[in-house]
Amino acid sequence: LEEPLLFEKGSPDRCGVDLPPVPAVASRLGGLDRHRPIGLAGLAEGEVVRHFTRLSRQNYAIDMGIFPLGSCTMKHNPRLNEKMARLPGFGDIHPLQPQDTVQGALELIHRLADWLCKLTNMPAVSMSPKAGAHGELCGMLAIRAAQEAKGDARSVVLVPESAHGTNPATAAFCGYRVEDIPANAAGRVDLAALKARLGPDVAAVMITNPNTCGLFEPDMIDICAAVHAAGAFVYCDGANFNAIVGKVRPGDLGIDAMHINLHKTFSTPHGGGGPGSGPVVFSAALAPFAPLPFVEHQHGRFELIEEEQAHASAAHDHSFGRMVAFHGQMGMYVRALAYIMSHGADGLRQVAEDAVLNANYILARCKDVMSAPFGDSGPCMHEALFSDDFLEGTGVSTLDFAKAMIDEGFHPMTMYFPLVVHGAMLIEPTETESRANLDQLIEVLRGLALAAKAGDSARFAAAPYHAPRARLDETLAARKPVLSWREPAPAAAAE
Amino acid sequence: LEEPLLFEKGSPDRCGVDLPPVPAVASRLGGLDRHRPIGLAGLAEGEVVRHFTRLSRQNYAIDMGIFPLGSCTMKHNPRLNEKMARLPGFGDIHPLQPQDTVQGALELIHRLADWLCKLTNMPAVSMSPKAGAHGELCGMLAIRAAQEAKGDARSVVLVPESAHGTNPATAAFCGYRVEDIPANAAGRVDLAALKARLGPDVAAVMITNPNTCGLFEPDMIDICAAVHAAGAFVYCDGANFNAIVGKVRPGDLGIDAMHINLHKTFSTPHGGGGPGSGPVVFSAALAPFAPLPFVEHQHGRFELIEEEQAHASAAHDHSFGRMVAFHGQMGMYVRALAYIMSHGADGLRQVAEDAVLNANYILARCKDVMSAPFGDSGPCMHEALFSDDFLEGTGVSTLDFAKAMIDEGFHPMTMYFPLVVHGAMLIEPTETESRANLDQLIEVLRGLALAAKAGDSARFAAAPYHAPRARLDETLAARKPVLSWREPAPAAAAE
Amino acid sequence: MRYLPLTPDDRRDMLRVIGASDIDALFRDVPEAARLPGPIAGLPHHMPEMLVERELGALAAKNVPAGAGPFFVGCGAYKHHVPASVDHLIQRGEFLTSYTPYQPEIAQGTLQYLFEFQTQVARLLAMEVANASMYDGSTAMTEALFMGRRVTRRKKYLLSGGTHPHYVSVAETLTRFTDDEVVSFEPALTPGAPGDDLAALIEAIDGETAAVVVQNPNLFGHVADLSELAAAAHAKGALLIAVVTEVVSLGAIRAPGEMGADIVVGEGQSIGNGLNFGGPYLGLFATREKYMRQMPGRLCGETVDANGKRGFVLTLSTREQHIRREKATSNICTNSGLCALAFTIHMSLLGEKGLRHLAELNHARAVQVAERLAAIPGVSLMNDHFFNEFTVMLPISGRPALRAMAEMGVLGGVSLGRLYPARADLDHGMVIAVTETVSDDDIDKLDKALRELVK
Amino acid sequence: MRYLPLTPDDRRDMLRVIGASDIDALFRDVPEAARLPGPIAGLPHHMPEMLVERELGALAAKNVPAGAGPFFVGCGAYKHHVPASVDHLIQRGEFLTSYTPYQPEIAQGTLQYLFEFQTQVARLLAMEVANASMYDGSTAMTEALFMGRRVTRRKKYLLSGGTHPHYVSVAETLTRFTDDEVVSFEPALTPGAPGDDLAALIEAIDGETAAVVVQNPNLFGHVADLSELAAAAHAKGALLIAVVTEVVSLGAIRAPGEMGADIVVGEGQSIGNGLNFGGPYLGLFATREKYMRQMPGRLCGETVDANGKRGFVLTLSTREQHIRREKATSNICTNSGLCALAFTIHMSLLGEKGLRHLAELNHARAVQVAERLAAIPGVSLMNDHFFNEFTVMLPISGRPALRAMAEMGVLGGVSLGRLYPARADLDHGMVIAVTETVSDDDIDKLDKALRELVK
Repeated sequence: LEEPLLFEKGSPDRCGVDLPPVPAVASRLGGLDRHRPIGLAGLAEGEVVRHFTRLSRQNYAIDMGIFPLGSCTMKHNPRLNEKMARLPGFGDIHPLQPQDTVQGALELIHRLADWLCKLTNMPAVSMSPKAGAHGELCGMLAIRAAQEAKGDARSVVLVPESAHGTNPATAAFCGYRVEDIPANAAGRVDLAALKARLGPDVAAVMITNPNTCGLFEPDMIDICAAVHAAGAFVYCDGANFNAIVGKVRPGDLGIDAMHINLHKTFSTPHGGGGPGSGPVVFSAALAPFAPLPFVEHQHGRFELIEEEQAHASAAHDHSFGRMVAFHGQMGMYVRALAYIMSHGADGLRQVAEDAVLNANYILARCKDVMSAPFGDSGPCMHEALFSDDFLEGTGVSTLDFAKAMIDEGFHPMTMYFPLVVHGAMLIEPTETESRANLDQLIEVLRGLALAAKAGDSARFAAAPYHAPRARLDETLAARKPVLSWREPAPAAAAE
Repeated sequence: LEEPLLFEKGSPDRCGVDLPPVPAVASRLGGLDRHRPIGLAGLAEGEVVRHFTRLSRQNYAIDMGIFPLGSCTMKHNPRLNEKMARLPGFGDIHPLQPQDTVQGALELIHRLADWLCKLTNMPAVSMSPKAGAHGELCGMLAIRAAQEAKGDARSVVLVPESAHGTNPATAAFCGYRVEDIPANAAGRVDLAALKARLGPDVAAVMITNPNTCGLFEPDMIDICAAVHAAGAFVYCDGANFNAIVGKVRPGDLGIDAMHINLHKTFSTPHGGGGPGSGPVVFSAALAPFAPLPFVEHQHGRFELIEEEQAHASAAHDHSFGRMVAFHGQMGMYVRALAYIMSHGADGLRQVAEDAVLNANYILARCKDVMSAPFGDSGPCMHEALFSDDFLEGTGVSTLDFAKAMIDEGFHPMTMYFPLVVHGAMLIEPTETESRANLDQLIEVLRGLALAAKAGDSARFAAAPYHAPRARLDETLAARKPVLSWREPAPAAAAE
Repeated sequence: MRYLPLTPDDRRDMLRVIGASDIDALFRDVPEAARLPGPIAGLPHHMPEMLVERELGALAAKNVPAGAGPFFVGCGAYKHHVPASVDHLIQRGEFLTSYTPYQPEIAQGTLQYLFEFQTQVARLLAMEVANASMYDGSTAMTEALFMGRRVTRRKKYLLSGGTHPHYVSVAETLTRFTDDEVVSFEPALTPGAPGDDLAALIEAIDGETAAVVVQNPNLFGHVADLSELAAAAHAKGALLIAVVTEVVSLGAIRAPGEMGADIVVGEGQSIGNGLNFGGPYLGLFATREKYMRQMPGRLCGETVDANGKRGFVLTLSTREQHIRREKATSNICTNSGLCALAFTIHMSLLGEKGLRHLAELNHARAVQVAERLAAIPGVSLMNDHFFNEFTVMLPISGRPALRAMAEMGVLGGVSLGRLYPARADLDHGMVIAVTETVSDDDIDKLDKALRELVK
Repeated sequence: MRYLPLTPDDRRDMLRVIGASDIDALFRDVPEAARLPGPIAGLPHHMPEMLVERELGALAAKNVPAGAGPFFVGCGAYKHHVPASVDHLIQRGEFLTSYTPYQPEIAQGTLQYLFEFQTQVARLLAMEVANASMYDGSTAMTEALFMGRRVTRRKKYLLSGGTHPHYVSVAETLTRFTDDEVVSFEPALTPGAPGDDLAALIEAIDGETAAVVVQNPNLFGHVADLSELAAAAHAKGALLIAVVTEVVSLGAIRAPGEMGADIVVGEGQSIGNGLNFGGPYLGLFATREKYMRQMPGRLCGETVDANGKRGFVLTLSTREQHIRREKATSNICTNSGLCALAFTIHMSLLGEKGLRHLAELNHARAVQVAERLAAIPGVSLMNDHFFNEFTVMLPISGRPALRAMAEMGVLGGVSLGRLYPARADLDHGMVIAVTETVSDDDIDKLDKALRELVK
């Protein structure tokens, strides 16, 4: 049974809520009453439950199986976190309530901020960015503010090839010109090339570490030193923090700013594409420029500093402003803190170790039949990168390979990213997969690789065969975009 | 991907909980420590979530589609009810707490009891029975207690053919001999036959109304009068109360006791087979014999009367005892009351009307291609009954027909029940199905009926073809029962 | 009304299809005298979700939840911490809103977890087979008596004095009109081992006895070795039925099956299920393989489908009322499916390691509390051996003491006076349960409140 | 640790397969100076679920939830009743734990609801196309400014005085280092119509203006007809960007699209989403079809699969950072998927009829409260026209008044002093929001508390 669209099922006169009667009053709408139909479709409650239950069953999710998307860190989402975020004391408080009525909430933000600072060994953190990319923006704005405060206008940001796509977009958004830094043969930043390019026009380097090839940048300390020596800052993309949390503190490497995806490392659910949360840690040099608001603990009371004028405090007198209407993603903070407390300092270290162990296990067990471009240069971190070399001449593409995984009951890995490698396949198992699950995945990968090499191209050509949909026509969607439902023409409506 | 058994996935050394450390104390177990392995399998939390999520996806449920099981009243289960039952004030209170600390809980039971009495026009209700069949037992025990109190020992209970299977089982359990009363051609109790059988040995008549043919007993008032005149009691099976709630009060018909399935009429979820709840309403004649405990409202305080000795109150001095350890199904009471309050007296009446309307709509639209044995005798109540006459000569059985519905995406109706009709198919749509859903179901029924008549027997022979499992071998299961998992023999375990 | 999808137009059109003039035409079989002309008078009309929530929330707020403060109430229902994932999973619509798995092809989810549940229960109780659950522990015990009759063809039952008095009441009620003979022993106040008098029980077993019933740990918290009792029962051709109301204990103490019990029943609420003011709970029922076909209740069994794939079905239903009607083994028609699911999930999270840890923790906390309270002048600890529950005698009456403690914010236990109102010698007794949820602060508060009362 | 499935044996075996001597061998790329020898000192170790729950529960208990008493706080976030089924459905694992639908064949659930969401939003705002959501209303507004620049190739924006000051701050922050010119108007205290000075705005539009931004209802609760402003903007080649922070209002008042707006952004929290202390929230973004390809954020579009079946995909992603890198339309990478789902579900429950009823109820309650408060001596109502929120001027300073009311258990509104600390003339102002959750008793308590304070 195919589930029709809401608008095909519902009608304007059906309704799944009951509301108290409307008291009779004289309207104060000033004659602006909405007369024309809005065009909303309603359903009784049971129909709504059924509609969305059926829709949900068309999805793949971490609750159903391994979700090995590289760089996305799809790990188990504990239900405790959901329960905690829904406590009325967190879920049902308003951002503009008097501060005395939200002391527990402010304390929670402060406590999470403290954990983030200590896990990274950085002195300050800005909590409000709403997602990783938003955090990047926050970090780059602070860098720009810091340099402008010194009257040191710089125009270029260097971004290695292996960076996330958001990095150059962010730098451009802050008015910088972006220049690429090539990777070396081992998939790392070419330190010499970087040093050569540094100069008075370079404002910052944006670097992802572990990088998007799933490798740690061994020269990170040297890179930071060189960048600082050139008067620039190092922005670190923290999307891959899961590989090193509790093992390495980015502050010890010398970085100046890094966002932390609470929805990756600290397991707040991805929810089909959000909401995320991307707090940014700052070095002492950047801390004064961090955005509003922030929480301070003074005289046994937690205070939300939200107005430059009223509360200018020495530590934040150069704040570059406000990034969001309120105080950020409280719901995500609660979940992340619950996750962090559950693991503790010892458990988080184990997280990184197990994440790295799982990825290396996949790399070790698949590299004989797939091609691991950096497999010889040593262990990977939390994700295993393969190229499509092993598919050469088979007529099977990375895309075909990925779609064939769907027929085996697995979500595909990240495809064609990072760009450093041809036809990349990036697999991040995370620490919450058991060995048995990894073995299942490995069997599938090996089986498909061997099948491709054996010339069984039918298995790949139009895969997936056993999914709710066959391959979808993305070109048609983009050429003639249909972004909302319209009533079919009368003839068609008559069925 | 097939989901293995928990015991095939888990191991004794894995664990999905963390617990505080055990303080060092001297054991007081008296040397009874359990040394041998228990044999439990553990999993990390994420694996547990995935295991049960995958299992759940093998199920059909009301949240996925219409569940037209006759006599089971599978209607929408509002989520508000789930939320209310989980309020700590209801879900986290102990049955033996001091009564002053559970006044709200007692008030809730009292309020629900009041609704049940008023909806049935009966003076008393016993809340504690844990399910419909348990309620029947409660009612029959009260009847027996009442007669024994009068020194009037009677030995026979009359049960019409159209009764639920639990009715004769219950009567037998109370030590009665069961005699059948035949149905007349219109699917109702044969009044003359009943009257003829009444006599001093008859303790009670157990009657289902609306009966299991989905028909109202038009002679109900006369039946009750005749039974009473013979010194016996009328027990009414209330499983089908959904058809008449708010339209007819059973007390107005003259019955003496009736259980109410909160999990049917009042929508507490069936949960794959329970828990249910089956309060029993009583006439004035039976009320003094109702079981303990009960809630009374005195001097602005709610009191739980739980001990015969300590609180013997005039109204309950003949209580026949206690049916369960505590006070019944509080979790179900909360859900049922939420449902009742949401509907109110007007809404419940609409429930019965819509339930009956939906069933008659199915009957009207299918009776030309299926066979409706009582279709000519007038409207049905909340369920439409068909026999397998229309399948004669097609080689398709009721079972085949039902299994073929699964391939169309629908749960089958009740099969081979009631016994009154050959190859019965009993369809209860309930009031929470929309007309569009009914039309879909009707198209499937009509399509299958026509396909069977057209000789398309392949479609039925081994149906279902598109379910998680093909037909299961029930004979094997019963002949060599395997009721729990055992480690495979070592050879097999080596894989 | 939010749950009803038919619109007035739908109703009008459908009546036309049916050929009925109006809705009342469909109710024409109802005798005129019994037809209500409109909604029942004096009852409220339909109410918005928001207001239902407000009203029921106000009722809930009048109760003192276990989680709100120090809590030591047990005697057949226990406050344990249930992981959030348990409740999350049982609320999945595919579990919550499914029916009894009568169509196994589309109910493997329910059937497989029932099979897993049966396996867990059998192993936990150290028996060979278990059923798919019953209403609660008390009804499971009564069903065990009837099964004892089927197995032994005798009809006399001996109920030990340490058996939960409500369970005894239920058994007495349900045998009231049968020819079964239930002999309930009074609880003994034996110092160090309150509750049962096993010697007297053994003495009473005779050739007419179908079964001896004993609870372990018993109502007073005492734990006993049942091996001798089992041997004595077997020597006379009787069965030993053991009752467990706190199944967490089985992570620490020997299971009844290891001590010779023939049928073990239990209340499974402690694992996965909340207190719920007494229900819904979860009756456990397990026995030896040889008695399998005499076992009441639903059973799930392994089989194969037409393609040879493993699958599960409800089985041995030839004993059930929908096939045998008045000859059925019992009249039970539902089980506690969703509670069994919660149990299975929680038990899967615990596993062997977690359950043993949980049990040890419960015991250790209980020992700590027992030692604290025994140090209060005037308070005496009755138990030498116990798991997570024990009995103390106070210098004052227990029932008012508990009410007074409740006013101090401490829910301190269960008074024996409430459970045995006719036994004046138990009036000063109180049963105290201690689980992993008890904090050090809770213990201090209990200690302080009790000292306050007895001083 | 309960979330980590690897056992010590697993780890040992896997290291052997990898050929690593120990786990640290896998971290050999980390410079030695940065390798931590063990868990970070001074931080707590792992904690049982029960204790995490206890600690966070204690923190939560230090806050006063909106549901705990009379509550009138608004200004961009609103307390509405969300049906229980909404939260139930968004917690289904298939929604909650799925990723961005990059593999559409196994993500039709997410994609179809996004398509439904886009349709609902477009219709609600009376626009032709909407995106699949943004972080929140404030970031959506800033993205609208940048889109205005792309459409008009101009870079000057006029922000009306009635626009939420936090939204204005966000726009100012994000244009701080670009060459955009943001002209923020100060709020006007016009009697009867506080907030905007539409005449001044119209006056300021010139040939350099990319867009005029106006919020409706505005921060002060005033509702205005934007048609004239739209016409004036269009006459100069500028766009009208309308902001809606209380989308329930659109069930009662004309949508910005009906009044000529070119881009409408909004905060969608009111439908389906809780207050959450400010986040996560739900940015709405809609525009005319002709500007579709300039729209930021994720878009879901209809297409067909290889078998011709209708299906949905993310589309127009050629504008996005993972393809265009530094030439991307914006750097946004996530949306508010789950919040959008909650919105879609709640809106499906409401439908046309329910949303209109809800809006009328909000308005009627607000009128009742406004009339009650206007009758208090010294309190003056600033608005002639409003939806569910209005401004009053008190004879005393608003911010301490609200703190004092909070101590009386009444969360009475938002002080203008908090939002505009630099504007002494607004110090006595207070914005009061009234939704369907306000009871008669709540109104009495607000009235009483306010009378107490101003007497």
